[in-house]
Amino acid sequence: MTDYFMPSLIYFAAAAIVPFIAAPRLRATFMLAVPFAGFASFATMAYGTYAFMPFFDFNLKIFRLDGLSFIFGLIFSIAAFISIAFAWHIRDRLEQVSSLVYAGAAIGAVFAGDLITLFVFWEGTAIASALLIWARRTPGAIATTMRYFTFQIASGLLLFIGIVLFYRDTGSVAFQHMELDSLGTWLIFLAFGFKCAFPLMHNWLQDAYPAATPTGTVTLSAFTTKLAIYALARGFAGTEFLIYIGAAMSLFPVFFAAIENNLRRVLAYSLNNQLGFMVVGIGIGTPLALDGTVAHAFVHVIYKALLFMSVGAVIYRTGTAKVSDLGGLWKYMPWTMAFCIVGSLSISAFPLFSGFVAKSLILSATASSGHIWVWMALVVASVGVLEHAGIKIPYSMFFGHDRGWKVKEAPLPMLLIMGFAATLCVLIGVFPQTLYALLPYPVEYEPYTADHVITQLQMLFFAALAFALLIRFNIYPAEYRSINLDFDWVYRRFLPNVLRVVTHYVTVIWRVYARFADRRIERALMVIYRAHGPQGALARTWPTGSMVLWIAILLGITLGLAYL
Amino acid sequence: MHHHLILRVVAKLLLPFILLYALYVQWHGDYGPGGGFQAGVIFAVGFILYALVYGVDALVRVVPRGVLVGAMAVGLLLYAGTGVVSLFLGLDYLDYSRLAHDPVHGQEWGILLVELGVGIAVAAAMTAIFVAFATREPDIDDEDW
Amino acid sequence: MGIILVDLMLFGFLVLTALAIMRLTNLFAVTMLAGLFSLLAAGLFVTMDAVDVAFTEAAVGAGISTVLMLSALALTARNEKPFVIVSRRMAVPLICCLVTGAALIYGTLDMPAFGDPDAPVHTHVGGEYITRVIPDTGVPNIVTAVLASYRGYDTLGETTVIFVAAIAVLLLIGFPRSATRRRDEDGSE
Amino acid sequence: MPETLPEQVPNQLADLLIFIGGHYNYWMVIVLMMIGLYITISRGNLVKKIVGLNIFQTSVFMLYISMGKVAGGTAPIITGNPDEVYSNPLPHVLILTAIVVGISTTALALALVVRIREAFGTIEEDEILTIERDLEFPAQEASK
Amino acid sequence: MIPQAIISQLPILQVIVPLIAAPFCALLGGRNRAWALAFAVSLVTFAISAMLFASTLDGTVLSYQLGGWAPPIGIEYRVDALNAFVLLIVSGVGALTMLYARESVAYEIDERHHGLFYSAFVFCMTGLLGVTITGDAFNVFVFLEISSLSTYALVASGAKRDRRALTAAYNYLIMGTIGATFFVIGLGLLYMITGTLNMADLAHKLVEHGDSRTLRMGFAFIVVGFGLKLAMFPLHLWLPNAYTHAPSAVSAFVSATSTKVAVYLMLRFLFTVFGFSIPFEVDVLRTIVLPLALIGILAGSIVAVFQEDLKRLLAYSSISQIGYMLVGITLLTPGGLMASIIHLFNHAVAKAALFMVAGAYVMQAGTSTISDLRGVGRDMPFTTAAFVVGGLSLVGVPMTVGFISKWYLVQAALEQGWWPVAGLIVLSSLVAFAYVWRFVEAAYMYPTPDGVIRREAPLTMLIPMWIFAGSSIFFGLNASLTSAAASRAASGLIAASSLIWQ
Amino acid sequence: MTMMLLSTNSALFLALFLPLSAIVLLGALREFPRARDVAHVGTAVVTFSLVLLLLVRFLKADIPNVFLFEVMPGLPINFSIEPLGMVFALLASGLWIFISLYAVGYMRANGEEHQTRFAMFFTLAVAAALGIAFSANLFTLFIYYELLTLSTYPLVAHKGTPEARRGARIYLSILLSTSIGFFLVAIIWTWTVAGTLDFAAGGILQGHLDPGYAPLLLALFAFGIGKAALMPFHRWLPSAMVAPAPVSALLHAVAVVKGGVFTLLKVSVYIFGTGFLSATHAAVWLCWVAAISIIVAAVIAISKDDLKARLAYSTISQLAYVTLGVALANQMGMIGSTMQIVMHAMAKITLFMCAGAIYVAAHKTKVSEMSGLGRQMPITFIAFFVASLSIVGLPPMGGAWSKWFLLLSAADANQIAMIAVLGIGSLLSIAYLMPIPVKALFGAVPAGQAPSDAHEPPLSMLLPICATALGCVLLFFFANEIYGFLLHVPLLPPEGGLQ
Repeated sequence: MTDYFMPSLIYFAAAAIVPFIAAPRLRATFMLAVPFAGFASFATMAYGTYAFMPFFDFNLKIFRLDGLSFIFGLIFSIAAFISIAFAWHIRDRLEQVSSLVYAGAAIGAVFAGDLITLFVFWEGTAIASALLIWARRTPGAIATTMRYFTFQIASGLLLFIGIVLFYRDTGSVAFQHMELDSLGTWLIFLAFGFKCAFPLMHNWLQDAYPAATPTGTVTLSAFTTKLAIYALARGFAGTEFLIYIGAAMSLFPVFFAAIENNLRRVLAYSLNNQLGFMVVGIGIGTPLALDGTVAHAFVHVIYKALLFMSVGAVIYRTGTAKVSDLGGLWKYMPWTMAFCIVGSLSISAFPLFSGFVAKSLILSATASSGHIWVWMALVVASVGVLEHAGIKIPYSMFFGHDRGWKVKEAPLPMLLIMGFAATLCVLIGVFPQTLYALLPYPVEYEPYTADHVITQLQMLFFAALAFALLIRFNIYPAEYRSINLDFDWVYRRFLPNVLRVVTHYVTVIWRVYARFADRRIERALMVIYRAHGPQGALARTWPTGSMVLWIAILLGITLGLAYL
Repeated sequence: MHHHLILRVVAKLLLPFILLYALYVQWHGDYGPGGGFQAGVIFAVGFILYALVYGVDALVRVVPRGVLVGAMAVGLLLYAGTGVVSLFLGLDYLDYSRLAHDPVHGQEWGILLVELGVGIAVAAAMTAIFVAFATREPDIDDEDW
Repeated sequence: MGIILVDLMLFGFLVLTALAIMRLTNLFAVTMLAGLFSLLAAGLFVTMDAVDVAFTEAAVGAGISTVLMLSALALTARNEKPFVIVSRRMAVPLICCLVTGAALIYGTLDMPAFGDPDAPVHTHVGGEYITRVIPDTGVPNIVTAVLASYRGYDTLGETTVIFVAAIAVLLLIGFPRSATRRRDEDGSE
Repeated sequence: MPETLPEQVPNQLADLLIFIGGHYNYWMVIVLMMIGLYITISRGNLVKKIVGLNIFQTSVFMLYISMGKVAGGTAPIITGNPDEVYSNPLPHVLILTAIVVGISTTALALALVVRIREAFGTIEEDEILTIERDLEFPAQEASK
Repeated sequence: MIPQAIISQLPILQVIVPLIAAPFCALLGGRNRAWALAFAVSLVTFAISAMLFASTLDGTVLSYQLGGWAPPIGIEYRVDALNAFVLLIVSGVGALTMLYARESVAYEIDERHHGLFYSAFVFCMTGLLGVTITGDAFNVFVFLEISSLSTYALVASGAKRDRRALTAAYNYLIMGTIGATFFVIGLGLLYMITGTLNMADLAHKLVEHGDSRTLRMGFAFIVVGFGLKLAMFPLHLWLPNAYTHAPSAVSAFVSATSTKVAVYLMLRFLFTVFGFSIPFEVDVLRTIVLPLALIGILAGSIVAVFQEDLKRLLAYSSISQIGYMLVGITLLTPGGLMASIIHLFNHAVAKAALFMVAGAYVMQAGTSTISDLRGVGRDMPFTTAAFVVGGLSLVGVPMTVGFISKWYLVQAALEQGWWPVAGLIVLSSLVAFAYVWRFVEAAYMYPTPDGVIRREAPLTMLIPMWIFAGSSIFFGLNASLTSAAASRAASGLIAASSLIWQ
Repeated sequence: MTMMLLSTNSALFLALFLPLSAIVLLGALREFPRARDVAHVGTAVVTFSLVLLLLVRFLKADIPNVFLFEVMPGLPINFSIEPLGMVFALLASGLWIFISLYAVGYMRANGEEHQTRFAMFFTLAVAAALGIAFSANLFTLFIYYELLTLSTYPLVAHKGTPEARRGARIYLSILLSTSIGFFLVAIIWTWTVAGTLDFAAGGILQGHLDPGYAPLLLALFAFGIGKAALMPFHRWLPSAMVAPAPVSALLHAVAVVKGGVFTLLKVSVYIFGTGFLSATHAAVWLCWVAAISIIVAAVIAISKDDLKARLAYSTISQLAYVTLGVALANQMGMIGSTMQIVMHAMAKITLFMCAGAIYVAAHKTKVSEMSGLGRQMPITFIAFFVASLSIVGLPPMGGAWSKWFLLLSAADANQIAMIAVLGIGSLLSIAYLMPIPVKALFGAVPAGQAPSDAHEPPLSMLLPICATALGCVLLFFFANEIYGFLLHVPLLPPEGGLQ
């Protein structure tokens, strides 16, 4: 096969063309068409592997279309469309190019049939996403992104090394189901985990996402982590270990999200929490669970984008996303408020909203596989989601304390795309079977059973009640200007410090050594000079007698030798 | 130096005998102690005596420097030439065997010739060396001594 | 036995002369003593049957070299700088000489005895000259025969040496020094 | 000479004496040689060095001549007496050559001394060395 | 073609042609007449040695009986690959230096001295040739003195430029005479126990004689005597001043030949005469000569680094280079000997070129002080380029003959397992680079001092120095001739000695 | 086609000696700067086409052998072609085109003196690099190695200031002392035990060298090839930073350090033989030395504020990758090392040309002063960014593949620690390299610093920069070809059969 076609090429080609389109609107329009073209390119294709490329010793499969990759391709296309549309007003070519490349790389990774290709696009998403954040061009963003970038590259490196070891163990680089039975697969697993923001590896997310431009954040939220979910689903479905990781992932951000001041960080934590559900689904690994994961990923991309967009719209108007600075915007940005609430309801898995139809799948799969404690944890986590994402975000932005903002409604293009996303949320919530039909495994599942709905509603109401009480008694820990440090101090403070200290000591030792060596050499030279210099003993003109002394010494030694 | 009349007379008388003795030593070298070198030295001593008594300038007048160098060269070349002659006679260098009708006589001839060369060279060389020293103006006056 | 006594006496005088040369600072006296040393050496050579050598040594050592030395002294200095006895300056050369002497004496220990007719010196080439000199050359003075014929080439070298010495001396001091001196002293002192 | 020693002397002593008798000559020569060498190297006067060198060389000549001596021999001039023992002529020849070389060296050395005296105004080695050092390192002289 | 009669007489012609010509030089006097004769004679000499070299390269040993007397009785000339090689070096250097001398001597020596000067020059060459070619031990002494005496005079004639030449010559004379006398003493001891003076016969008799204290001391004295002549490390004190203050042509000639001839003598005596028939000889070599040579290599180079005067720098470098040859000898292997012999050649060629360059500077710039020669590379490009080539050869940079010799030397040391020796050799090459580079940097990287005008050296000086520089490159590129000669010579030496026990 | 008329042997001969004769031409054109510069670039182009011709012939298994003469019995000066040399020759002659063009622009823009001398020695250096590439035996290689050292000295000292002279002296003294002190000894040792110095498949030492001595001999080689800048013999590289930027690019990318590691590679492949090395575990220590070099140099690079110094330490760190590949002693290591040579050359040449461009355009040398400069010279800094990514080893830059093979090699050699080192090295390289373009492109001009009026450098400098930056990307896609080519490197002696 010499046919190297793959959908991501469309994005790359577009990225190459975009900078040269001078007219801003034309450019934006052109970009908007790209996701459609991208989707169209593979939508009608039959499942199978298309582009082979002989490289080194192996045959790369750079375009593999099957159920899993198809749906993720679709997800990413939608995400690309949403984020591009939301960025309609953006004129920065760098941001535009990098978002295209980013989306393209993510799609490329999804269709990668082998680990090498995966790695290439994996790193591609890292570089492109970093550029996207750098494009904000603030000193803070630069520093943050250096960390983010390093983290992403580290993930890529782990993947790379894992691939190498895996290749050496198995002789294959095919991207298929793997067992955690060797260093190589563990490294690959870890690499995925990094990107997926496993607990203790998650902080890059909270660190970087809020640092990007408002539009950039929307883009970021869609691809990187979902790509990791895809990779885990592809490679490590049914790995029991993942269930516990997922459970922990879904639980711990709840508390951080509750105390977090920056709304984008709140959303980032919530992202974490949502990913936890998916990871659990992957860990269970039954078709139902995997479908749940995929479905969740699908809907999550949309509602999380919706939430980020609403926050982004607020930032666009107010310039801040801090709980302590916001409140009472409902009067001025009603549409935004409305879409935000739709997003909140979705993420909280309110029945008739998209979150419900997806999360139920996972919860059911968890329950049916007998992981009762995990199920409990997920339920508690759901409560937490409602707490921070479902209520805190809309409440703190649009209600709560009125901080005296007098702003305009978000611009129309933003509202349009938010509306589009909100509509999707509702549509999916109402007609779940459409979504289910797209899932890789055929499922017979009906979310709207009384049992499901009632359980969910009870839970939601109790959560809402709790939030109300907490607010009422001023116990809810909000509105403090604070940056919460959790594990991220390790890389924010600890690792840079370690690096700084190591650098310092290495350079100091180095310098001391160099100076020591220099001084030694200098001193040795002095000694040599004293003896050999123009006036040194060895270079002086000696009276004739002294040479006879040497003769005598020589003869003396000879004499000694003769005696011996 | 000029007022030592007795010295000058004695020296004048002695000189021929010294030179004669030198010649004796030169030619008698085959049979007794002595030979070209000793003869040359004695010959030179004769000249030196002359110089001591009559002054170096007188000696230089008698035998100019060029003559001395020439004589040195003649002596050396006489020696070396003898060897070259034997080369031309088809023999190895300094092989005197064919200088006369039979090898033994040839040897005698050869020895005589080379001894003569040595004598001339040595006499001239020694005189030349002495002349070189003696004609050098003293750097220091007699009072400094 | 008598020879030994004469030998010893000569050696004694030689040593004394040498020591005197060492001690004296008047260079004229030193020159004279050096001549005396040569004369004594010539005497020693005679006792050891080396008449030709003795003759030469007398002529050269006591004659020419004294004359040259004196002429040189006339151009340089009469006295040696008073010799300061500093033990270190004395000791080092002394040790040098002792070591060198010791080495030499060590070397003599395996030598054939003095005058031993069976020494290799006499049995090999030396003896051969004595037997064949008359038939080969007809010259009774073996020394002359060896000098001019058997080892005539050495003597050519010897003549060349003296020639070279004369050339060298002429090169160094053979010409009036006025010109030379001016140049020597240019820019110095 | 060995054969003149009394027979009753114990063998060891006799051997020793014979040995000494056979070698004293060399040793005396060596003593002379060392005196010559000593003069050469210990004295700073250039002329005296030459004198020392002469003594050194003359002593070496004696060593050679000693080698050539045959007990009971005569000078190597053929007398016609077939029983005559002659001393070895070869060392004599060598030494004749060596003497010439010696006088040549002396002459040259003296000529050099004369020139040195003219150039440096002294014939003492240490003074010359000082002058030379000042020539080579003029800065040091200035600082002195 | 040359008649056979002459070919059979080549060995003696080698020496007596210059010997006979030399007195004529003295008679001819100045205005280039003496020079012309000397030059012509040196060319003839070179031709003769070339013929000798060609006829001995295949391993033939030519024996020539002087006076027609068979060897132990008479004096013998003996030419094998080794001394033919050395003869070639001596006469080659002689011929080219003579060409070079024309301008240089005209500048440095009064014209009225020219006749005597060239006469001494030719005698010096005669002496060296005579020493090299002879097979008789005492004859070595005689000719050694011819060359030495003339060298003293030649060195002293540098007094016109610097009066220190006189003391240098005097010191050289005293030390040289002591050295020669030591040799005579040593030879006397050997004569005492063998009764012969012919080298081949000596070797034979010494083996018969076996070990004895006399032999040991004879060995020691001869080694020390030659050590003095070849400027073995602590016995080198005469060398720096002599080479520095001698007239340029003399420096070039003497530095390139006289120590080489002394090294040759050392080789000849050690191997042909002594032949290592007793272990003591090896002990002396290994415990005394080797360490000294190594110290000399290093110390000589380091001292050279700090020298201000170019000629003095070169002189100290000679001491170090001689160390290499000695190390090669003490290895006592064919490889080591080969290295020594090639290095002998290398050093002769390179040093001749370098001293010629220094002489050209003296003539054109009036100085040989490095700091005064700054920027000279631009004013005298060809001269300085010759220096670079010669210097690189001294260092042993590849494509120069110096590399070849060091290659063999290190290889020989490694074969013996003498790691530290190999290391030191290499280390001192680096030091050598330092001193060469010091000058090169001054010559090229610094600007010319103000008001200094220097012109390129005349052609008669450039040609010989470039022939040397060129040949050090040529033989560095194509070492087959030199290594063939050296290996032939080395195997000859080894075969003559009784190094079987090794 | 005139090219067809050339026999392969004469093409090789021409490739070797055409640059040498061009030196004369350059010298003759001293008075005509324009013609001289055209001649300089033209020589580069012609030489590169000759090398390309050789490549074509080589791929047809037409292997030339040029024999010049024999220096010593058994030690000829001769040249031949094998895959590694071909790669290096292509690299050196190819990059020469860019760097010569760039040098012309740089020297003119900077108004440097002695441009003719510069061009002459520059050409000589590349000629020496080609000699290294095509040497058929270690001896020939050594000669060219030394020639390279000597020819670059005037380039390093080009400015003629005392500082430049000092730097050049250190440069020269370290390179010479290691090469003579260790390398030459190692060569002679090899010659002594093996009796030959020809590069031969599978090495020449097996069966001749006591395996116990193999580490020692390897040490002599590894440290003796000072151009490989293995710590602690790396100091010449930072010292040589006094040189003008084109020279730095030449040193770091085209000829010198590449010549060094290439030599090391050749020694390991054709002298020791990877089989011998790995069987005797002689190179394990070298892994660790390389590892330390990688880490320490990278850490030091982080602490350097001077751009060229930082790049210099980066080179030291990156070169140690090559050494590591050599030390791992297997086929993948060899391939990885070669790839690293190629990839690093392309990236480093870009970086140095950018550094020179920054100096010419803005007269800035300190990293801390470059913040915000990217606005004025975006193309330069984008190129810098691309090259940095390649150094780090990210797709789609060529640098990724060299890391891939090195990792494979470490995996093959079961050196997990080395895998970690490679990873850490990459991360450190982000730390020292990435902030530079990022801050320049996205950062603000530091407070208190007047916004500079810098602009992009002249076209003759910008073009090569863009070309090599593009090259970094292209290499990513053409790595497969290089890999396929390198598979032909014979690692086993002929009787054992090819791979």
